[in-house]
Amino acid sequence: MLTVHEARKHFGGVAALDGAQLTLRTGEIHGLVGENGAGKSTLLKTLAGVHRLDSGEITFDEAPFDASSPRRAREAGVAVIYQEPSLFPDLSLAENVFVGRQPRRRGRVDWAGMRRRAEALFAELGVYLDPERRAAGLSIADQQLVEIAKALSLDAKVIVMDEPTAALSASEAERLLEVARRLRDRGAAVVFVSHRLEEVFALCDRVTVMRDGRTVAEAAIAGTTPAEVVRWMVGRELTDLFPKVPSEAGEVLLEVRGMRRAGVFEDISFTVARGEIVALAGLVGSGRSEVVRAVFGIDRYESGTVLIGGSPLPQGDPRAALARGVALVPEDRRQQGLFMVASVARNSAVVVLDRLRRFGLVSGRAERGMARDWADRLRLRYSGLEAPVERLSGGNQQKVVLAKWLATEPELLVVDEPTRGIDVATKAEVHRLLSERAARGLAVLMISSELPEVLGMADRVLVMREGRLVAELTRAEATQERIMLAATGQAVPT
Amino acid sequence: MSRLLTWDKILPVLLVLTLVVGTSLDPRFGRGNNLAFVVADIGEIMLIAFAMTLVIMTGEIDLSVASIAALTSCVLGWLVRHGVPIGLAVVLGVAAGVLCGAVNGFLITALGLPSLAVTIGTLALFRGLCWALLGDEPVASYPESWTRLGSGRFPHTYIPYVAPVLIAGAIVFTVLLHFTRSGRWIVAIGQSAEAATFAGIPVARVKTSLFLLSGFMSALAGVVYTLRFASSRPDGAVGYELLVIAAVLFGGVSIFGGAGTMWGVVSAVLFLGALRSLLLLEKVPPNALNIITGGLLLVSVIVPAAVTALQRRRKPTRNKESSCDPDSSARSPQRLPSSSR
Amino acid sequence: MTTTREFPVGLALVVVLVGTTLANNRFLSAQGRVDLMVAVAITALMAVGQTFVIVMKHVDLSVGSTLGLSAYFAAIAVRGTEGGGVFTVLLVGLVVGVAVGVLNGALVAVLRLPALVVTLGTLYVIKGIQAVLIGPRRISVDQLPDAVVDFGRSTVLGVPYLMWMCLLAGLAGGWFLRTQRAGRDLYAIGSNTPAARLVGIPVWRREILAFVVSGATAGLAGALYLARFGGVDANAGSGYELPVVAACVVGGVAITGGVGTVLGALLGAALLKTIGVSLSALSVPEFWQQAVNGALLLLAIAVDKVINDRRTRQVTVLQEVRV
Amino acid sequence: ADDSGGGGGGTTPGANGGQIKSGLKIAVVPKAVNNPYFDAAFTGAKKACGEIGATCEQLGPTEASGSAQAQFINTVVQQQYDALVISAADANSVVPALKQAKAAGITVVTYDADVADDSARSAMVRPTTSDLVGKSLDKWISDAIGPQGGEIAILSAAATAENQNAWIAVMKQDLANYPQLKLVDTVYGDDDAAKSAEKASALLQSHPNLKGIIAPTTVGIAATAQYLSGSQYKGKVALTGLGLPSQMKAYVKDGTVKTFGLWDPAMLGYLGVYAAANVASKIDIKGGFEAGGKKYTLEDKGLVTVGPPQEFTAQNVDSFTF
Ligand SMILES: Nc1ncnc2c1ncn2[C@@H]1O[C@H](COP(=O)(O)OP(=O)(O)OP(=O)(O)O)[C@@H](O)[C@H]1O
Ligand SMILES: Nc1ncnc2c1ncn2[C@@H]1O[C@H](COP(=O)(O)OP(=O)(O)OP(=O)(O)O)[C@@H](O)[C@H]1O
Ligand SMILES: [Mg+2]
Ligand SMILES: [Mg+2]
Repeated sequence: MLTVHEARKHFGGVAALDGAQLTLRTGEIHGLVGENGAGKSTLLKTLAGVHRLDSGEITFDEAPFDASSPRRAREAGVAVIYQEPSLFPDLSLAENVFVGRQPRRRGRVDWAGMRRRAEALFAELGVYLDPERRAAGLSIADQQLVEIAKALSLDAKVIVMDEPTAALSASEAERLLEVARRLRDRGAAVVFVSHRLEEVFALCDRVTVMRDGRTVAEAAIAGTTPAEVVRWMVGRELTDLFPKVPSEAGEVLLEVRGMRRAGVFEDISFTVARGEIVALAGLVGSGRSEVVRAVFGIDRYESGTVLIGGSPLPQGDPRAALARGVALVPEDRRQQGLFMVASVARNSAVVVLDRLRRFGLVSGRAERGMARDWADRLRLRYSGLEAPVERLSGGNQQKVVLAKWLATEPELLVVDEPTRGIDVATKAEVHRLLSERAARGLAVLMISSELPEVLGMADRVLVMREGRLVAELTRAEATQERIMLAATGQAVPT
Repeated sequence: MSRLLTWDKILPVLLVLTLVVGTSLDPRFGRGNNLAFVVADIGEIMLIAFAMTLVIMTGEIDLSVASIAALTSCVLGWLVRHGVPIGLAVVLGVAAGVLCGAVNGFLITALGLPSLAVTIGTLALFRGLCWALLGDEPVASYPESWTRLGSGRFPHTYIPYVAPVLIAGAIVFTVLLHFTRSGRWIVAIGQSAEAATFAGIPVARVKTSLFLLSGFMSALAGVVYTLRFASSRPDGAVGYELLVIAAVLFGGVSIFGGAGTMWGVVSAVLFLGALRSLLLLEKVPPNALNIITGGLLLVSVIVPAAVTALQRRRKPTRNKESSCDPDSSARSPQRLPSSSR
Repeated sequence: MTTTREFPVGLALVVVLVGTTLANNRFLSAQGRVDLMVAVAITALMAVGQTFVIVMKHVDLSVGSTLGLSAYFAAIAVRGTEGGGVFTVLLVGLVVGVAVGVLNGALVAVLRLPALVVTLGTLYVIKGIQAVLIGPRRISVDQLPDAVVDFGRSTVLGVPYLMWMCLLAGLAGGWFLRTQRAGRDLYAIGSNTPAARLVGIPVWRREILAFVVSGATAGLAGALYLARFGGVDANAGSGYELPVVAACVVGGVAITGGVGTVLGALLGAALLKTIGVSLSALSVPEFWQQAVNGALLLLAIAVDKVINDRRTRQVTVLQEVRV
Repeated sequence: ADDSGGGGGGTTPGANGGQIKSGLKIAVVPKAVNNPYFDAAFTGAKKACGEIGATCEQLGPTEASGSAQAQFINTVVQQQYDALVISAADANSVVPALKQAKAAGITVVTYDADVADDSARSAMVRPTTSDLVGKSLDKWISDAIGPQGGEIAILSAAATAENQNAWIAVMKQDLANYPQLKLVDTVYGDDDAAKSAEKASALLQSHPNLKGIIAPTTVGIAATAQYLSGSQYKGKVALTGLGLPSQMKAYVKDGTVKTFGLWDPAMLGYLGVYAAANVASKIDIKGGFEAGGKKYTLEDKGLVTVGPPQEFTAQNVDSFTF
């Protein structure tokens, strides 16, 4: 039904697409996988009319497909859910869904009708959001769900989802997969990008694998295995995804006592010891990020204390936290983790300027040296240290964020969804990095919505539900369903 | 646009060209006497522009600078009229200016109000205080020994007394913006205040101190203005705010913050001053000067845009992306900032 | 949701009106009402157009100069002619305004230049052109047709023509922004421009539209200015830009884009002008009026912010406690 | 200055035997260009220059302010004019600049508005004495209101405008002779039409019993007249002041204004140039100088007075060109 042939696309020096192929059939869910920077998003954006191909052709129902603008693409029946959700903070959720196509009665926008239709869509998705609410302040997950409602409302022939589940917790992801199946059964073709192979195998009928902008393989799911797909992606055998290095928990470094912020979290008490990786699990919206934000000093809290090495950490002062060896890799790399227009060097240097100063003046050379050093350590794919990070692919951006914080040589590293949108290979590296450092005495507090990751990495698992700590499980005790039970509110069998 | 040829690098060239061409066109323009006047005449603008550059770099703006300068001048005058020794009066006047900056800073960072709105308000408030203070009685009882500092020159030279102040300012502010931690912080905040917070940059503190600094530099300008014109009047320096902002933007500073250079601004201010003097010498009618000022401001943004456009033409699709590619637009939020922040 | 945003401004306006009237019964006398409405009309009219621009996270600083220039062209269009003229004056004003709007819009939308810089530039350019054209030759009332001059002072149902013009523009603008897709597009763009492009909103066309509307209202305002003051000189309209922006801000049109209504802008303009006039009516000492005015302006901005914050917090909490 | 300006040919008899050099370069700097009043003054200056074979230019800022004028004074210095005839936008700001001009050998004469420090200029051509202006304004308003008298107010230009303030001072003293008149308020329209009109309407609100307004500024009186003539106060509230006949015709005819006054601005420019030319030609004018066949004497502080203000009424208003 839709085919992409020999697609080529260059950004300055970088060849984002270099002979990509894609063939979509009616009524199928088509997986698109590949490492960070393989060119998945770029390929999808050409379908969406965001990018124009340098060469190559796209046909839609045997006719050449004109994707010269997002509007054209949409009118042709292609709906896209982008990797980075993009809503309108000041508009109501209902209007966010229908923006540009608001339902009309007698030539005027039909507000009541719009609200009703939005409610219907949300119900279909099982989203509990008030259509009248402004989008400002929505969590990433909530934003993602609104984006999906938007795509649904178009009832398009081709629906493209670029890592829609990256920000979703297991249960929400499951709900999404349901929706995808329903769309397929309606006869739509769904393109599904994900770094979680288990999802791809659970959902997709066929899969296309990309590497370095090329399509390296296309197979029916039935006829292949995750191992094989990974080999195609990486071009080599991949070693253990969770290279957990056993490490001895040292003395307690972080202690949180009865921390509370009305409406967001209640009496949170826990500890993290040197050399220990503690995972903070829970459904999206359970307030995990809010907790670590409060610990690091981004948000204030009403009561409770945070102790580092036994002595209290002042509230709402990230600098103090940094000085005490605390680092936070935030959940949202584009808004919180990076200065998108700034260079790789600037980004990775900004938190360690003090160390880069000579006679009180910041030395650009030291800055670049440090950045290059980290770029190599994390196998970063970049065109140059002076290139703005907005040019990097999602995964590579995440690497820069990590580099930036590891450069502070922290004693306590707090990571919020550290591998969101990161490919298997890089994931493995991040995991190795974390556990190696833990082994060398680093205390790690990790928020993750990926249970395999939690189980693979954590020495202890804390589970949050609706702003409360509801369970603490040792590595031995922790299992998928125990965590899910706790997170969803059933009693925990101990 | 290309790394090599950016607007802030074009400006110094423009400045030199103006001086050379201007002098060859009309020797009177190149005379030390005239250049000395030009330098003295852009003094206040330059002083305020130093701080304004930093403020705009963080993505904020300060429209109250002219009113602060005037208020400083009026406080100074009022005190002198009431028998306070002038030296002390100057100090207190400057203090008043800094206080004004504190008011701006408080309203903007503590209450989280948009700086454009706030400083439109304080622009009126501070100017109003000038009238309340001096009303219809300007002060001119300044001792020659002081006013000479404003309008005079170093003996046996053309160098006006303000010149060293301006040069020192240029050096200090260039270093501050481009070679210190604070400078990096200012740029970072302008690129993304939220990311800056997560990087442990004390955003509120930096912004507050910048508005204080802006108040201080405006106050300084107010003192220079007072001495140069040997008088304090409630309607002094009216409309300077737009002149300064125009100069800073003409200097290649991005109104959205996060991009710009101090040398760009310095050469912009000098260039505008020199050009104006040249045009006046060449008997260009004063009414036409506004047209030229505005035209130049437009040029300063059109030229870079045009250059980029030309580079695009070579790679046909570039601007479509940077325009509507969600991943490549720094301004498309992921977690949407709730407007309460 | 938006309706509550205008409420505090409206309330403040009522308070000022009532308070001042109690203190000085002439304030809302027949003549007092007319004077007040005439004073409000011109700024308010420009605020209507400015709303379109600010909602898109842009700003139009060239409105003052535009007013002056269009007032001049309107004047020479009818100079010397006897009778009629009102229609011509309005039309000419409108045309000049639209022309300026197209220029601004083209620079901002097509070349993607920052609006503040562009309109600051056109502010100076147009101001200069106006000065060059008029020079010292002030056009005075005896050169204008009586019809035009009367238009500036006569009333219908106790409301001056000028105010009617302003209200009509307000209604049209409000209707467009609230009920038309194109109007809603402006909010989307102001709220998140890249996202607006992604959903296929023709951003540059909307931007031009907004600047044309702003220019048009400024042009009309020029015609009204001519009628009201029975003349125009080289400085007419200079310094009008900031009060207009202030009016929008006070009326809850956020300069951060995406929020605000025409009604709010109208109320904001009315409030600011009314405060200004009432200060005299309350015989606040001449030399203190501007200071008080500025202080009240700040107060208005702060209050609006506080109220708006409280509202958003409520919304957020609501959705946080969801299951 | 280089006396080469005086090079060549014909000369005009100065006052005390001395000769006015021909070919002098004279600059006229008004408070602001784009102002009809100063435009009229410049026509007079050109006339004088024609008579003495001098060349003269008008150059000045677009907004009236001393700091803006300083730039033009510098230009005059650089362009090496022989003489500078200036109306100070404010009495103090331009003093330093004028002293530098003087030091550069340029003759400085002020017209219309003087500077605070009379050592900064050689002579000042003033329209008339502040005394005359103040007294006539009081007389006109009391005639307009009539014997029953009542409250009056002043609508001036900028609060910092020197000559307006001087006149207002005189008015206040002289009001002692008009017990039936009570000055209740003074407001400032900053020579801006819009602001002046709003101030006028505000005056009438805050002073219900106001019987008359004095607007000693050409912009102010025109704006006030425009407001009154369209309001219920037309004919009830008297208006007088200083205005240009060309702008006030309509209001005198429709009865909004009975009497107002001014002097011929052209004379200011005319005499300004003559005074400057004499000094620039090294002619001592202490004893006075001759212009257009008429002899003018210098009072103390180098003041030259044109004469009493001209009164305008419905009868004569059409017969004036400015
Ligand atoms: N706008 C752009 N300008 C320049 N280079 C770009 C741009 N967008 C993408 N690239 C480059 O093109 C390549 C492919 O990027 P793309 O985002 O398609 O990868 P991806 O497969 O989506 O990776 P991820 O899984 O991390 O999202 C990367 O090397 C990236 O750096
Ligand atoms: N910027 C914000 N403004 C207002 N409310 C927010 C904001 N961010 C998150 N919330 C709300 O706070 C709660 C916790 O948010 P969040 O999604 O970060 O929880 P989480 O457990 O950290 O989920 P995640 O898996 O995304 O980290 C949710 O109800 C969310 O809607
Ligand atoms: Mg991608
Ligand atoms: Mg979170």
